[in-house]
This record gives sequence, C-alpha cells and structure tokens, in this order.
Amino acid sequence: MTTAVSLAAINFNWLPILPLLVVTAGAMVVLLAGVRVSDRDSEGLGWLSLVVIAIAVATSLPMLGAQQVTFSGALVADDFTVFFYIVILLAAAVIVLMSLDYVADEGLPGAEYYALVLFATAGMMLMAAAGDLIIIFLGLETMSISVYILAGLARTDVRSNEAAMKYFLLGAFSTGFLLYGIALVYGATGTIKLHALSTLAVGASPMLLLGVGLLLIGFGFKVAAVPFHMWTPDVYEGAPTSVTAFMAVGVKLAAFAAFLRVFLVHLLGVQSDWSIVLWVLAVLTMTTGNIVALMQTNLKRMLAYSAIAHAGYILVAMTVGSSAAGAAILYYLLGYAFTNLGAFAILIAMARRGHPHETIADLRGLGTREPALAGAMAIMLFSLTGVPPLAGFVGKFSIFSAALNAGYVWLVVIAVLNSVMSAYYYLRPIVAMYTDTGGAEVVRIGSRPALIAAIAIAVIATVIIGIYPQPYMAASTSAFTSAFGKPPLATTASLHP
Amino acid sequence: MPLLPFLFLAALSIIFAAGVILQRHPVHSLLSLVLTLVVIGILFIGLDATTVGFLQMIVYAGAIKVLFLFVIWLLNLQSQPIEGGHLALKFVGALGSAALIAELLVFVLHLPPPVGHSKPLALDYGSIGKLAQGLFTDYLVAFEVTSILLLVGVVGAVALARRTTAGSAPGGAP
Amino acid sequence: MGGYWLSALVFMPLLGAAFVTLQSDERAAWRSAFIFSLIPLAISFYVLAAFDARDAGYQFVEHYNWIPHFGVSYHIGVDGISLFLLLLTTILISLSLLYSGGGDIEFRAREFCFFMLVLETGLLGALVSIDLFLFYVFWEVMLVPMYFLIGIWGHGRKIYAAFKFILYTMLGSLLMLVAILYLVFKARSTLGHLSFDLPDLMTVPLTMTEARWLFAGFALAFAIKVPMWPVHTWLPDAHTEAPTAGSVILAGVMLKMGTYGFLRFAIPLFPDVAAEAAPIFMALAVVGIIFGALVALVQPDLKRLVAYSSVSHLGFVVLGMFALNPQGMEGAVYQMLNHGVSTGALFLLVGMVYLRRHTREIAEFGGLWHSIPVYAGIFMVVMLSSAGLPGLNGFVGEFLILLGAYLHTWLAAVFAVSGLILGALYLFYAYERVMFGPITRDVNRSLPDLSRREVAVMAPLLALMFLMGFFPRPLLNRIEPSVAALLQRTHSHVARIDSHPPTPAVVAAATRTANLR
Amino acid sequence: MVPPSYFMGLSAVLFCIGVLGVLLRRNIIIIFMSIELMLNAVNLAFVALSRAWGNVDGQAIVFFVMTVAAAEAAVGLGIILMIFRNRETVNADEINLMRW
Amino acid sequence: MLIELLIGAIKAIIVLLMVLNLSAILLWFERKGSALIQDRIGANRAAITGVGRRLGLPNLGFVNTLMADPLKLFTKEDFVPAGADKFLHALAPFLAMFPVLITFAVVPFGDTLIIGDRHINLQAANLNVAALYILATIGLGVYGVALGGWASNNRWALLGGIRATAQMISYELAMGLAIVSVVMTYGTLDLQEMCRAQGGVWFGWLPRWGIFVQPVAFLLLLTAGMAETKRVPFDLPEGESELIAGYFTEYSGGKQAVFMLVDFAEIVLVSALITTFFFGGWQFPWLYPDGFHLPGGAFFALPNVAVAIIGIISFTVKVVAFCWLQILARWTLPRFRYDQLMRLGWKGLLPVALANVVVTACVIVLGGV
Repeated sequence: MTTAVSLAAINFNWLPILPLLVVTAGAMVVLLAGVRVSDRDSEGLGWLSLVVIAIAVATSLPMLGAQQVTFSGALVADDFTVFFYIVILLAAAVIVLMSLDYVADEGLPGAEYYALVLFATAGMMLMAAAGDLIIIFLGLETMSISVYILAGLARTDVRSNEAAMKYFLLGAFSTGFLLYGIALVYGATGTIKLHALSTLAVGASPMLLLGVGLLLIGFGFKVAAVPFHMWTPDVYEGAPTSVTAFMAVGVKLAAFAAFLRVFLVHLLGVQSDWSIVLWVLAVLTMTTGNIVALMQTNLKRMLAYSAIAHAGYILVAMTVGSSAAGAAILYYLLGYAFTNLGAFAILIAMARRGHPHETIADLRGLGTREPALAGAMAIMLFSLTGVPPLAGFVGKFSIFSAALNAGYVWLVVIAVLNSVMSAYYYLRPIVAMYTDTGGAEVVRIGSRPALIAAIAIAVIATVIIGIYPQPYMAASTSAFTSAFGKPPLATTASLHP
Repeated sequence: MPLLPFLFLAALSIIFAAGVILQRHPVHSLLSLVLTLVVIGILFIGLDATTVGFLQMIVYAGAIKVLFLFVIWLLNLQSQPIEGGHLALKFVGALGSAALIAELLVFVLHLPPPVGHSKPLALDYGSIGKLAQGLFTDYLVAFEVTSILLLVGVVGAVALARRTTAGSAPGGAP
Repeated sequence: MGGYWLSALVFMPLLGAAFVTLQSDERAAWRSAFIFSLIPLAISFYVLAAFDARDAGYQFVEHYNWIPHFGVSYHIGVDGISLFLLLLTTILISLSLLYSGGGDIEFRAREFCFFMLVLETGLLGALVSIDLFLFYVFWEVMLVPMYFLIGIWGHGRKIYAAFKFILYTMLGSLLMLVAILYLVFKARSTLGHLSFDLPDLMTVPLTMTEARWLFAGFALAFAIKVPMWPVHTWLPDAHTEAPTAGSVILAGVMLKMGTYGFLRFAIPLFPDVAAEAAPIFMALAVVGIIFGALVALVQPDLKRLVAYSSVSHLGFVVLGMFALNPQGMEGAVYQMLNHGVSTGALFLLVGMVYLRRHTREIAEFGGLWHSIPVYAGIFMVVMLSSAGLPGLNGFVGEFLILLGAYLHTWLAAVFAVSGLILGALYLFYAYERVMFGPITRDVNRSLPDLSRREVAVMAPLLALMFLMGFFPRPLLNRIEPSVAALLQRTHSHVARIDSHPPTPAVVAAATRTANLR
Repeated sequence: MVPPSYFMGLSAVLFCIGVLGVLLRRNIIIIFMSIELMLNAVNLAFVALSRAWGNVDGQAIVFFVMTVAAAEAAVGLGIILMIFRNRETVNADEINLMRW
Repeated sequence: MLIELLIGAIKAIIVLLMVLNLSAILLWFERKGSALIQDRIGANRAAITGVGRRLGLPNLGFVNTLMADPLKLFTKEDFVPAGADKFLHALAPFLAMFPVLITFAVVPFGDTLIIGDRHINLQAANLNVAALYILATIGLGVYGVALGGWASNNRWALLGGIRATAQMISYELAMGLAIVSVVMTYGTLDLQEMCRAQGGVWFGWLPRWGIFVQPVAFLLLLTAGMAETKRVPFDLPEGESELIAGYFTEYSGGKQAVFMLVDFAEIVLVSALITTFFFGGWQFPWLYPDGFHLPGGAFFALPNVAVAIIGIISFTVKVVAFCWLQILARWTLPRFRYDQLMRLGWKGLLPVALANVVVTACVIVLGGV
C-alpha cells in the first residue's frame, strides 16, 4: 500500500519561499484579472503587478541576515539571495513601470504580458536562491520560457517573431549543454546539491571537469558570453523594447546569480581548472562586444553588444574568483541593472506606435527638443562608458581593483583598453542628441508619468549608487560573503581617522 | 542489463537518432525521433528505472511528439533537401561534434568503476513510490516549480499561437 | 585652518549649474552663470589671502570617509603648487563666461553655462584632490563637459575633434586608473588597509620594475593631457574646433592638469623613476618645444598656430619639471600660470577676430592695426607676454626653466632656447601678417573695434601679465616651500646633479636668479 | 552487466548527433527535434548515473526534464506556428530580417 | 527454463487468439446487433452456396461472415494512392495494431492456476507497473492513425488523421487521470494485484469491485475509452458523411482489414480495462480461491482448476458485455460535433477527472483507506 510521506521530512521554511509564492500567486491573479480586460487598457494589470512586486519585496526583507538551507537544500536563505531577490524585483518593477503605456500602446496582450513578467521574475528569483543544480535548471527554464514568449508577444511583428524564434532555439540548445553539465557533475559527485561541490578539490575527476566545462557553456549562453552570444543582438533588436530591457537586466542578473553561486562559491575548489577558460572567455567577450558595437546604427542592437561587453567585464571578475571580485560583481550588476533599465526606458519613450525610433539617427536633436530625456540618456550612456561618478564607473572600478588585487594585470589592461573603445560608440548617440538636428518626433514625455517614474528611478539610482557607493558596496560584500555561510572576510578596513 | 540487448538497443537508438537529422521529410524525422525515444525508454527500463522509462514513452513519445506532428501538418511541410547552412558551419559543427564525441568517449569509457555500482540496489529502486517519495520531499520545490512551468507553457502557447483577431493588433493582420 | 572653504569652492559651480538650468531665459542664464562663477572666484581669493606662505603642506584640508570599503576618502587640500592654479581656473572661467555671453555663443546658452560650470567643478576638484580616487573622479568629470563644449559649440570638424579629445584622454586616464589600483593594493601590504590617500601611497616601497611600469601608467595619462610630443595630436584639433571659451579653458587650465599631475602625483610617487626618466622626458620636451614652434610657424590658421604654440610652451613646463631642481620646478609652476594667462588671452583674441570675420586664416587678414587699433594693441601685449619678453610674465617662468634645465643638462637648455627664439619668430611673423601691412581685404576695413565687454574681459588678463612679470616674488614665495618639499623626495638625485662643478655661466645665471628673487 | 560508462558513451553519441542536427539542419522544426534528442541523451546519462550511484536523484531530474520539455514544446511550437503565419517559411536561413 | 518459456508462449498465444477472435466476432456482432437495433436482418448472404439453409441447418452466417469478410478484404487490390508515402502508408496499420495488441499482455484473464507445484499466473506478462505500461502503449497508438491519415496524400484522410490524433490525445488525459485514481485506490500499478484486491465482499454480500469505490472513474474511463476507439458518438475522425472514412479512406484490402481489426481490438481493450479496473477482472462474486462463499454463509469447495476456469469465463463474459455496451452505444447515440467533442474532453471530462483524483487523494490521506 501507499507509503506515507512524512511532511516532517520536508525542511519547510517560509523565508525563501514566501516571496516566490507571492510573485507566482500574483502572476496568476493578474492572469485571471486580465480575462475581461481588453489589451488597450491593461494599465490596471500593470499596477496590480506593481503591488505584487511590492509585497514580494516586503516579504523578502525578513530573510536578511538569515543563514539557512531549506527544503532539503533546494533553496538557500541568505543575504546573497535577498540581494538578488530585491534587485530582480526592483528591476521587474521598473520594467512594469516602463511597460504601462508601451504595452497598451503596442497592443500587446496585457494580462499575458504582466503575468509572464511575474513568472519570469519568479524563475529569476529561484535561480538566485537555488541550492541545488536542478532548481537552477528549473528556475532558468521558468525564466527563459517566459521570456521566449514575451519576446514573441508582438505577434504580428515579424521581427518580434524572429527574435522569439532565435531566442527559443538557441536558448533550448544551450539548455541541453547546461543539462549535460549537470549530468556529468552529478555523475562525478553523486549528488546535485551545490554544497556537495564545495568539498571538491583540484585534481577532481575528468568527468567533473567536463561537466564544469559544459556548465560554463550553458551559463555562457545565458549571460551572452562570446562565442555563445550570437543570439543576443537579433533577439534584443527584435523583441519589444520593454522585453529587451527585461532580458538585458533580469535575465542577466539571474544568470549571473546562479553562475556566481555555482562557480565562485561552490566550485572554488577547482578554480584553477576553470579560471583560465574564463580568462579567455572574458577577453573574447569584451573585445568582440565592443568591436562589433562600434559598427551598430541601431541603438537596441548597440545596447545588445554593449551588454555582451559588460558581460565580459563581469567575466573578468569571475575569472579572478576572489571574494572581493564576487562583491564587485554584485555591485556591478546593481549599477548595470539600473543603467540599462534607464537606457531602454528612454528608448521606449522615443517610440511611437508603429515607429520604434531606435536608430542613432532618430536621436538627433533630442537634446534641444526633450532636454530632460536627452540628459537622462546621456547619464545612462556615460555610466555605461564608466565615467565617474556614475554607477558604471564604480562598478568597473571595483571589478578592476579586484582583478588587480589578485594579480590579473594584463586582463585589467585589456579591459581598460576595451573600456576606451566602448567610449566611442557610447558617445555617438550623445553626439547625435546634442549636436545634430532633425531626428524623430517624440511623444511629449510629460504626458507619461509612469515612464517618467521609471526613467527617474533609473537615473537617480545610477547617480546615487555612483556618488555614494559605500552602502551598496557593503551590501554587496555582505551578500556575497554570506553565500559562503561564513562570517564576512575582513578584506578591508575603514579609513583610519 | 546484459550486454547483447544493450548493444542491440544502442545500435537501434543511434540509427534512429541519425535518422532524425538525416531524413528529408520532417515527418520521417519525427518518426525516427519517436522511435529513438521509445528505445531510450526501453534502455531506462533496462536500467531499472521503470517508472521513468514508461513516463518517457507516455510523455515524450506519446504526447509531446504528437504536438510536433500537428505542427508539421498545420504548416503542411514538405520534403526538403538537407543542404543549406553554411558549408563552413557544417564543417565546424561536424569537427566540433567529432571532437566532443571523442573527448566524451575517452573520458567516459575510462572512468573508474562508479562508486555505487557494486552496491546492491534498493528493492524498490525505480519504482513509482520511490520516485514519488523523492519528488514530494527532497524535490518538493522543484516539483511545484514544474507546475508553474507548465502553466507558463500553456499561457505561452495560447498567447502566441492563437489567431490574431482584427483590431487587437496594430497591424490588423487577418 | 579648517572650514569648508575648498568644498564650497569646488561645489559652488555645480550649484550654479543646477541653478542655471532652471533659468527660462538666456540672458538670465548668462547673468546667473557669471554671478555664480564669481563666487568661487571670491573664495579662491580668500584662500589666497588666508594661505600660509611658509607652510609647505596642505592647507584648508578636509578629510572624510567616502567609500571606506575601498579606503577611498574625501581628502582635499591646497598647497603652493595648486594654489595659483585654482585662482587661474576661477579667473579664466569667469572671464570666459563674460566673453561668451557677448555673442560668441549664439545658441543653447543655458546648456553652455551649465557645462562651463560643471567643468569648473571638475577642474577645481582635480586641483584640490589629495585622494587619488577623488582625483580620478574629477579628472574624468572634466572630460564630459569639455566634450560637450567642443561637440556642440565647436566649429568645423567638431565631432571628430571631440571624439579624438575624449578617446585620447580616456585611454591615458584608464591606464592611470590601473596603475593607481596596482599601487593601492601594493600599499595595502605595508599599510595594512586600503588607501587612496597620496601621503599614504608615497610610503609604499616598490621594486624598480614595478615603479617603472606604474610611472609609465601615470605618465602616459598626464603626457596625453599636457600634451607631450608624440601624443599631442588631439590638441590641435580640439583647440581649433572648440569654441573660444572652450579653447581658453582647455589651454588655460586643462592642459595644466597634465603637468600638475606630474608634479602632484607622478614625480612624488615615483621619485626614483622620475629621476631616471628625466632625460627622456626632457628630450621629449625639447622635441615638443621645437616641433611645436616649427609647426606653428607654418600654420595658415591663427587658432591652430596658438594651439601649436601651446605644445611648445608646455614643453617648457615639462622641461622645467624634469630638471628636478628648485629653479626648474618653480619655473614650471610659474610657467603653467603664465601659459594659462597668455594663451588664454591669445585664444580670446583669436575668438574676437573670428567673431568679426568668421575666419581664422592668417591670409584673410592684414593691416588690422589700422582698422582695430585697440585690438591690435592688446594683441601686441599678449603676444609679447607669450613670447617671453622680459618684464612680462612669460619671461620669469621661461628663464627659471631654462636655468633649471641648464643646471641639469646644458644641452637641453641650448635646444630649448632655440625653441624660445622660434617661438618669438612665429608669433612676430603671424602678428606681422595679421596686423601690419596694407589692408588686403575690404571687409577688414570696417571692422568694429573691441566692445566694452571685450575690453573688460581682456583687462584683468593684461593686468595679470604685468603683475606677474614685475612682481613674481609673492607668487614664488608661496610656490617655493611646496616645491622644496616635493624636491625633498628626489633629493638624492638632485644632489648628485648639483655635485657637478658649476661652470661660470651657471654661476652667473644663479646670481641673476638670486637677484631676481 | 553493462557498465554505466557504456551508457554514458551512448548518451554522448546521441547528444552529439543532436548537436549536429542543430548545426546542420535549417528547418526549425527539425532543429527543435534535434534539441529534444539532446535532452534525451542527457536523460539517458542521468538514468545511467542514477543507477550507478544507486540513488533516485537522477530519475527525479529526468522527470523534471520531461516537464520542461513539454513546456518548451508548447511554447516552441507556438512560436513556430506564429512565425509561419507571418512568414510562410520555417527555414532558419530565410528568417533573417535581422542579421543572424 | 524451457518450460517457463513454453508457458509464457502459450499464455501469449491464448491472449492473442482471444483478442483477435473476439475482434473478428465483434465485426459480425456489430452487423447483426445493428440490424437488431434497426429492426432489419443484417448480414445474411454469407452462406457458402446456401448449403446450410438448404439442409435446414441453423444459419451459419456467423461462421461464414467471419470467413467471408477477411477473405474479401485480403483478396482485394492493395491500392496505394499516387503521391502517398508508400513506406508509411504500409507501416501505419501495423503501427496502429501493435500497441493495442501488446497492451493485452498485462491484462490478467484469470487467477493463479496451479498445475502440480507450478503456479501459473494467468496473465501474459506480469508487470508491476502495468498501469503505466498501458498508458504508454495507448499513447503510442496515436501514431498509426496519425501517420496513416497523413501518408495517404488525401485531404480527407489527413483531416481524419488530425481529428483522430487530437481526439485521442485529448481523451488520453481524462483516461489517464481516471486510471490514476484507480491506481491510487488500490495502491498498486499491477493489474493482477488490482484484481486480487477486488476479491471478497463488503457488508457480507457486495463484491468489492472498483465500480463501487470509483464510480466516477468508471464513467470517465468508459467515456474516454469510447472516444479513444473513435466510435460513435465520437467517430468524428471517420464520420462517413464528412470524411468518407477518415484516416483510412485511402486504404483497401488487407491494410484496411488491419485498421478495422484495430478498431475492434480497441473495443475489446477498453472493455478489458474497464473489467479489470472496475468489475473485478476475473473475479466472480463470492468465489474465493477455495470455492464459493455465498452471502448466506454457504460454502462450496472447488478445485483450483475449476476456480481458474470460472475466472476466465467470468472475465470473458464481462468483456463481451462491455463490448456489447459499446456497440449498443454506437447504434443508439447521435454523433457529436467536433467542437462539442473537444469541449467535452477538455472542459467536461478533464476537470471531473482532476477533481476525482483530488477527492480520492483526500479520502486516502484523511480516511486512511
């Protein structure tokens, strides 16, 4: 007869799961609420989603300072998780804000849109909180599948179709590699719990190394590292802009969260085996991203290559693998998230129905016609370039400093040269905005409060995080170190009086 | 699993798998794939993973692949020559795959005997009860996530594939 | 000396910039921008007045934690080297704003004022920063407004020039960042904590190889900014295409950031390498001096001529600096100020004539002496100052530098002197073609002479030229202790150089210097 | 008894056939099928390893992979249908409004 | 060893013969049954030269039809339409046949037969995950129909194939869930175990058949099963008035015979499953392995062989009864419209099946059944 399942055997804990439950339940509520709502007035659903996100943020806060592994190791409740929960949720909130007009205007199906954004958010959060490889896989899939759909949601737009198709095929392809990697790691260790990997040391079995390599490929696809980046530009260009923003920010956050947790926390024992591969990947990614970005005329496409390049900078820190590097990545992601959100929000502000206005030429003269919008765009681009005192600069700074600290001087020099190269293409839109005339007509931004809010949040965050990085730096450090389940390493001391 | 049946099934699966990528007509490819999946399912059963083996046939072969069949019909796909794709890509792909196969085989066939292999299996290994026990305790979160995943799949399929009704999309395509 | 004077000095322009953006009308924007630029000017005068000339160290120091995580602090202060550069900056910004409001900038005035004031913050901030991180931040911050100034209000191939400017500078500065970081982490092993503070970093023991690489990192950044000879190519473009105010600030203050960087950071941090590399730098400086002068000689474009003259003049500064003796270094600091005043004035004058004729081709002019005599007169004074006529400011600096160079390597001084002669040559040659002779173009007959506003702009500069030419002492008094303290670090090398038996010429020169003091 | 490494080898071969299919075929549906083949090859590896380790983890994963495959199939085929409605082709080479 | 194999072979052959014969008989059954229902004579000419009737013997139409139909079909021209996929066209009928036949392997048709000291389980293959196996084979059954329809290169055939596939897939869900609730009730996937669990009585008289525990599942399985067999009222895939003959429009001769055989074999299969799940399989009321224990307390001892034979007969009778029920349904109910069919499957049966599973689970957990 049936074996009674003892519920007590489940290590049940509300802390990490509650925000997830809120988001998924919220998604279903949105879906249901959307049944009778026409696509043209889906704004209400957006506000509903914002409420859901707010509740989820509130429910993630109690996890601060926790240090628990729950659900038989499936989920981890620590500061690392909280950090990513909150950043991902904030990113989702900004995405929703910038979508309010856009979705209704473009005639995208509102209920599905917002529900899928929330589902994808849930998947991202899962990846951040994952304590075993299978949760990472499932989180990744929940996220990816939602985003595949989102990318194709503009069904009559052939470019959107194409983006969805390419993203889907290559995403599924990469999933195969990731999965094979998981299989081999499982084969080498007999378990899929991440903490079991921590005990591995250099000289581990070839099977493990092969598995780690395949995991790298899988993650490489998701974070758009060269040579696994081919999907990025097309998909970024074709997808509806708000979805592109979500891909550039949310997906990347989640992918790096899992990437970090697996490689920098649990696979540190075999770091010497994978860091050289990452070294090469980082260099390739930065350089290719920047070089190709130089030739782009479409802003979305340019931002796609820029996203690739930025993944390269993060990979620099991954290569280093130190605790400082981990913290730097977290900080970098924070700044990167807001900066990109802002940039894409501005692209949305540029667009009018049926006229995407996303080439650099469309920006011409924006500086005189919409000075606020142009100023915001300039700030975002400068932040991406790494001009102080914006978030992008401090992020790059912390990554470079971590890498230098660990002795990767040449890697940093290459990164720096890339950074200079990137200035060229980031400045081109700025030139267009301020020195040329005759670009596209833009809908007065003043009439779209939600969009203004989204842009304002991004700008303010980018500036604040850059000018006074201390609290965010401290948060990143404590978040990253908490992933080790050890007290923070004393890497720095405060200034002597 | 004894060697002879294994070799037989392995050969079958490889032949069918090759059929998937070599057949000209999508339907033939699909049939090859279904057969591959069935053979793999049988291999599962040979590995004492009975439940999973049957699930493989029910879910994969019996349900998912039928969807493919539908789509192929709906699109009324015809035979297509296999060429296409850049020659360079083909070359690199073939080379890469060959390298990967070689690498995997070298690695895999020279593995030390797996740790648990000599241990006698639990009596209920592969049974549905044992699997369920795992799913509802250790993998509870993962299990629940799959429900979300399927919901997303349903929402997505409906959202994407439903016919565009006039007026709901800017293009107003029929 | 406490207080928040320096912070106020640095951030007041930023406040002004914010205020300017709120102005609805352009005239109001000009007015408020000018008024806001006077506040830092006043503060800088206060700082000058309250500056303790005997103190070689930093004054008006403010020191707070900023990013303890990285050991970054908000550490600012002023010493003899930066004191007058602050003053120069505030003066030139005010004058530029005053000038630009008079018709030079015809559109988007609000943004222009905004960028000028942000630029001022960047410049002042970089000058007062003692923390290297802070310095780097301000160093980069000043790029952005300058980029816009060139890109929006420039002429001709302005976009190209702006790009070239920013890419060159960024390349250098990012490599400097790498060097800074390396140094900081190196320092941690001795300090026990991260620190970007200059005094802390000066204590780091480095191997010679490390020091060479790091010095190279810093030096490249500063050399690009100066700009020294092989990496100078951005300058003619940027200067030529920039609007007048932009050129003034660029030449007057921004180029000084490079030499200032050498003095403040590169040399004190790596004194051994500096001493070792001094011959190279002096050689490059001499090449720069002669090259700049020669190229200036053949420029058909007046503004381009002035731009190349900057290459030449800054060669002198570098030459003096790397002589690594009190004469050379004081001369370098003094020459930085001179160049700021004279070249700033020259650019203003070129701008004024451009405004009237919309061309800068020397061939387009001729005989302007007759039509606009006030202009020509002022031009004469400025030109003489730039050429280093005794009695005007240029002479003091150049003489000190040549003296220092001579004390170090006599050959360098010899070559440099030829540069000086060439400098006089191209200036006079240009002046002659522009001002004298018959009026060849009819349009030149009826040109309006300088307006009152323009005279008001030029007057303070002329005053400064005479002041600095006749009374260098008060300035040098304040510069001296800091320079001496700086030279303490390179002392051993200086001692070695001084141990050469002095030649009669040197003795004579030294006595003249002593008299001069 | 067949050692697990044989199964791993078979799985590797099948996986690579799948990869080849993705790289060589231009018909989206066949590419998709090749991906499914890859997933199944991995499943085989999981089951063999699960058997070798004597724990049920591998089987649980296979279960999840099937679910994922189902969801992916639904969405993927939806996308293919949608694209066909607009473009009348499923050839990946012809679907390149944007540079691929 | 050899004898084991032999016994296995014999069991398999018995099952196969039972199914095939029953299917063939059903063909006649249906003709005559429909005639009965429609008040006509039905198939009445298949008498060889009329010998039987002339001699005044009972009508041998039954036997003759059994021979005549296959003979006719197998001697007809095997026609393959132009442009058809010849290989798949030929393969399809067998793809359809194969899963159905192998499903019977796990259906127990009797209790353990003891000969000497050898215990013979009257089930072709004793599989402890039989329920899953059934679902798997039913799932694979789709392909024969689907590919048959597609390979014919005929619009009607393709349409029939699509309809059939969609219908089978849709109803498989409800069917599967019904089986799941049955599995939950008995706590085993083994069909023989299920049959054994249905032995004995409640209240001293009521046989412990599944129908009394899972009536909803029974209705679900019956409905879904009928839909799976694509017969009226669910015969949209082969609705004559719409699609000629649906997916086997372009089949003739032997291949068509196979398709028809599959149809009837499916009927038998559904009946067998219903019998096994809900009507005790080979269980006969009050019959225990040692003989009859009647409600009153009376006891008739029986030898094992007799019990086994009664069991087999009992099973057969039940199966035939359900076959008849299905044929009855065919000739008495009107056909659905296709959207109604889908609606019934997705919005009717599926939710009910899900609810049934939930209720069953609750009852099991809370009631500790």
